[in-house]
Amino acid sequence: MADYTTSEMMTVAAARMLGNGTVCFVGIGLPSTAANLARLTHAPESVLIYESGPIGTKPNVLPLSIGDGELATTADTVVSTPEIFRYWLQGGRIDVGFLGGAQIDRYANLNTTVIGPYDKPKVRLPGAGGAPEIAAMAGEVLIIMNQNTRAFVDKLDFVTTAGHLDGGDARKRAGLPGKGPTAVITDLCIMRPDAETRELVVTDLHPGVTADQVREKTGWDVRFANDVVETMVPTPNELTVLRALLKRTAEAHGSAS
Amino acid sequence: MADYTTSEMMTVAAARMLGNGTVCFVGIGLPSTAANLARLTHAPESVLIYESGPIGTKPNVLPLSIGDGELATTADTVVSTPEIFRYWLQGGRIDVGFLGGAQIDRYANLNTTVIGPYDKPKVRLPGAGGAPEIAAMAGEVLIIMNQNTRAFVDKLDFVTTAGHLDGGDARKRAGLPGKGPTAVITDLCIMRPDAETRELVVTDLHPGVTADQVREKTGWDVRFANDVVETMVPTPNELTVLRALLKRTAEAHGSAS
Amino acid sequence: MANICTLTEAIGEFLHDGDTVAMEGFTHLIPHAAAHEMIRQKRRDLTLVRMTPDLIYDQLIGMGCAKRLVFSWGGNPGVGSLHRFRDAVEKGWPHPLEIEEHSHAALANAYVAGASGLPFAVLRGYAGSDLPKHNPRIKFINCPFTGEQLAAVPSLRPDVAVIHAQKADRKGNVLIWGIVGVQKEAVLASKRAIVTVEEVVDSLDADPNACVLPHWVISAVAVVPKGAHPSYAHGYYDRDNRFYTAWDAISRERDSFTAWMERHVLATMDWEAYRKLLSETGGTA
Amino acid sequence: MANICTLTEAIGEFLHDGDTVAMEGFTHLIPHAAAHEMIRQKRRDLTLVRMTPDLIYDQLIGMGCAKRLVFSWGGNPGVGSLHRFRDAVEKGWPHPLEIEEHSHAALANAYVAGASGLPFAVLRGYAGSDLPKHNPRIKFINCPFTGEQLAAVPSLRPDVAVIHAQKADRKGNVLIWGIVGVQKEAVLASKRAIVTVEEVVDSLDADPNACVLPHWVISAVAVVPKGAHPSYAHGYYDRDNRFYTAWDAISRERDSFTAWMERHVLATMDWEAYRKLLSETGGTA
Repeated sequence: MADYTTSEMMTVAAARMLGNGTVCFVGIGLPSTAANLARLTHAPESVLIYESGPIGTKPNVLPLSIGDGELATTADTVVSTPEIFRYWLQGGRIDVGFLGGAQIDRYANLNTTVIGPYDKPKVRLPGAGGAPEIAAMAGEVLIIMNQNTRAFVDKLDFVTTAGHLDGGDARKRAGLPGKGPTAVITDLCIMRPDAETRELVVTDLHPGVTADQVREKTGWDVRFANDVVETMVPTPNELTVLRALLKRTAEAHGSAS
Repeated sequence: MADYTTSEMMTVAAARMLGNGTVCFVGIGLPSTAANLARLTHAPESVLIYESGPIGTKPNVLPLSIGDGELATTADTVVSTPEIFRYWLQGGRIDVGFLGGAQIDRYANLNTTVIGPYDKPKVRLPGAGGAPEIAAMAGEVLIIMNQNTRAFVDKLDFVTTAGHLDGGDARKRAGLPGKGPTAVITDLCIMRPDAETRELVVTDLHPGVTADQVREKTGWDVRFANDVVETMVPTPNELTVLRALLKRTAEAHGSAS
Repeated sequence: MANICTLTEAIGEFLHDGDTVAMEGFTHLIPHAAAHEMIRQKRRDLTLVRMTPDLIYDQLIGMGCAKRLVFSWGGNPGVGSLHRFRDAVEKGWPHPLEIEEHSHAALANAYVAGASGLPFAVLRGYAGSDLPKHNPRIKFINCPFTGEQLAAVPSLRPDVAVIHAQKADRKGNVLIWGIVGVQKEAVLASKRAIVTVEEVVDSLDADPNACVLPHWVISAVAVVPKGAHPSYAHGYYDRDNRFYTAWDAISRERDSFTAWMERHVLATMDWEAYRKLLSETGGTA
Repeated sequence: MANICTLTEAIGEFLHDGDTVAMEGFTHLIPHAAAHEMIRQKRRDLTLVRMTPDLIYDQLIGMGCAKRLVFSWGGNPGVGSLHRFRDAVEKGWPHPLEIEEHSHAALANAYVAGASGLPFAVLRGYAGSDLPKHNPRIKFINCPFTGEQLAAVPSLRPDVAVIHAQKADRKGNVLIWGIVGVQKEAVLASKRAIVTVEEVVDSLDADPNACVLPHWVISAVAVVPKGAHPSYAHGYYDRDNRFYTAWDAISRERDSFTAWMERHVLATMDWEAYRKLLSETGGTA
């Protein structure tokens, strides 16, 4: 039955979260794939912004880096990186921040800095990049990540990027303007913050995925909504567009000199 | 003998103050005439910057406004007005600020705000414009003004723009980075601040001008240097270039629709 | 997508009595047509923000639209005084005008701070000037690292920005070039933005790093050819220096000013009718 | 006028041991040739500033040029880890590396503040993040008007900025276009600036509002074709994504890294010789 991969399901499910006309600040990698799939299917008027400077970019192939030339060539305009962070992100012009992460906790806080102590790290991760301010300033935040117990952990060694902090109205008390993470899309399911506690709750299971599978891949005692729904399978059109996009991308980047 | 006007003498004397290669922030009016005369004579490599955004502009005719199209067309680049004030002026990239003014006192402080009390002005002048920060940040400041007792006054009703404040090291104490005014060029003479007191002292008299004439046109008991020199008369080349510039300018602006 | 409509509709829908309005353009691209429409629609109690009030605010002030003025240099560039501005400040005609006075550097920084979503701007400014004594919205703060003293001003967050630009595409993306002034910052600092343009084109054909304002930050775009006159639009028409000179005489006395505005602005239906009248009467009179 | 000279001369004259150096380029126009020359000339004790350390700083760190790193995202874009950066931070090889870690927004603002002659930058940043706990150069201040809490970071004022650009004219005016990143700010924040370019031309033929750096803010311009490789120069050549992937294997172990650098950088006389060797050995190996 399932003529699609779990990765395709994740990307399609994430893409569907982006409304048409949305102004989206896009992280590189999985978020970029999902945002462009949205643009190429149900959300042609969505406005994609990358931190390197392109505004309203419509890349024909996915960028490998955050500043690929394709992003500039197909943009409505390209501004400087300071301007992106100052006028567009901090200026409150972004509806949705679309992020990935190395580690996440039950309140959708993200760690991309270190595993182990900061001053004596076991693993030094890349660091913050644009994430802390994207997650702070965007109207809402979508997070896309592969689900496993190394990534979905009970306690972060380091909070790089605030999600809902320790829950409740902690985010508001910390002075964070945006609503914060409203969904985490994985290869298994979709989680959303509880209205009160802001703890992530599984609301959608991808077709064929069981609650136990999600529990096994989550580093905390994960909660499920009372009315968990099954994610709609990818439509033929979604799969066709996604696969063509990835094929074009592989061809373009493979042949780069 | 004098086949030039006092106004031409003033402009020529002011132009000579600009060294070749100098980066000059130019005020509109008399400073702009003098700076462009310098550029068209002995200082072809001077870099003229106007607060409207043009950098390295080489106008063929003088601008009537601070933002004439001619300034943009002939510039090396045109940046935004905030960038001019932030990166170029406040960033410490300006050698010389070239200003005019409505009123000046013996310490080369300028008033362009009000005659009379601020809240009940007898005459409301245009205001500060760029002057306070130009005079603060430029390496040094040149001031060009017609000399009379309404303009050269004993006490300013309002200090819009700090020159040497109340003299001595007052400028330094107020945290003003640049050296401040180093010369005031008028239709009668050139004044420069005393090395100690920073009070303006007449150092050059234009040909045919007497000390008494200067005293009559100055609202304070003006001091003279021990070795006052006579300004060199305008050279034929200076006059030819200046007159051609003003002629081109009148023709261009007269015919504008 | 920006709403492409008439100027009458744009002002009617997006600019209201009591608004704080920033109409920018640094001698270039001054949105004069929009100001006329505000006068026709009898907007009142506006807080007008502009680095250089210029003829555009002289007209709005003289016609009683303004309650308050935030500015940094109020003259008729290359000519002399703004008589209506002076009359309002010196004699309170047609009614008293509150003023908040800054330097160019401070207002430029205040727009940047507004566009950047910050509550205030920091600058090296105002040292030794009397302006801070008369403007409580200029304060001094210390750098938390070096202790240095710096000036601070509140950011500008107007209700509406109004600008004129060379062109827009059919989606409402706007291109400005030449002397770009502080327009991008004014638009991004404001809640709403009205843009008049010389023309609407299929494609902007802009340089990748040109000054383009995307359609989704703009409330309305109205096509108003020559809409910046007597200011200019680079690539379209020159500054009408004769009009600036003529304005000195028109605006010097209350009566002559009022008569001119009634005949040229209130009695004309729109900018096109005004431009027609102007050409018939020799450009200014 | 900027000094137009060889890269060897530019690095020799304007970039010294112990300097704070900002080499910028946001995946586009990364000045790799200049970094090689710094390695050849054995610069030591540098404080390296860069939003994304990338391969360029991985090489400098692994070759022992860096004492300190100021950064905000240290990965191999699209590939994974920077192994030399990690080895220095995790194991102190070739020697310990001090780090000062920020977010992109903070570093971008710190460059802006540096270019603006301010001692610090203000931003809405770091709220809820653990970064301020580990970086004493992040503080919080209050708006003097609203009382709101905002983050503050010291401005960046490097000794030298090093960038790569598409072209310069014969006076040394430099044009950058496409993804312009933070290069203008890095140059204007720095005391000196070294620019490598793809070519020198008679005229830049730039748009009036293009990103042009005038010659008098630049210390030296050196013509280095393909000087950004494996990064790209828009309009000249594409990003060499295969090199980024290959770097993962080259740099993973100390021995393979050192051998590669010795053969490709230390044993070649300049960038042209390096590029020749690279083409002979199949691009990466």
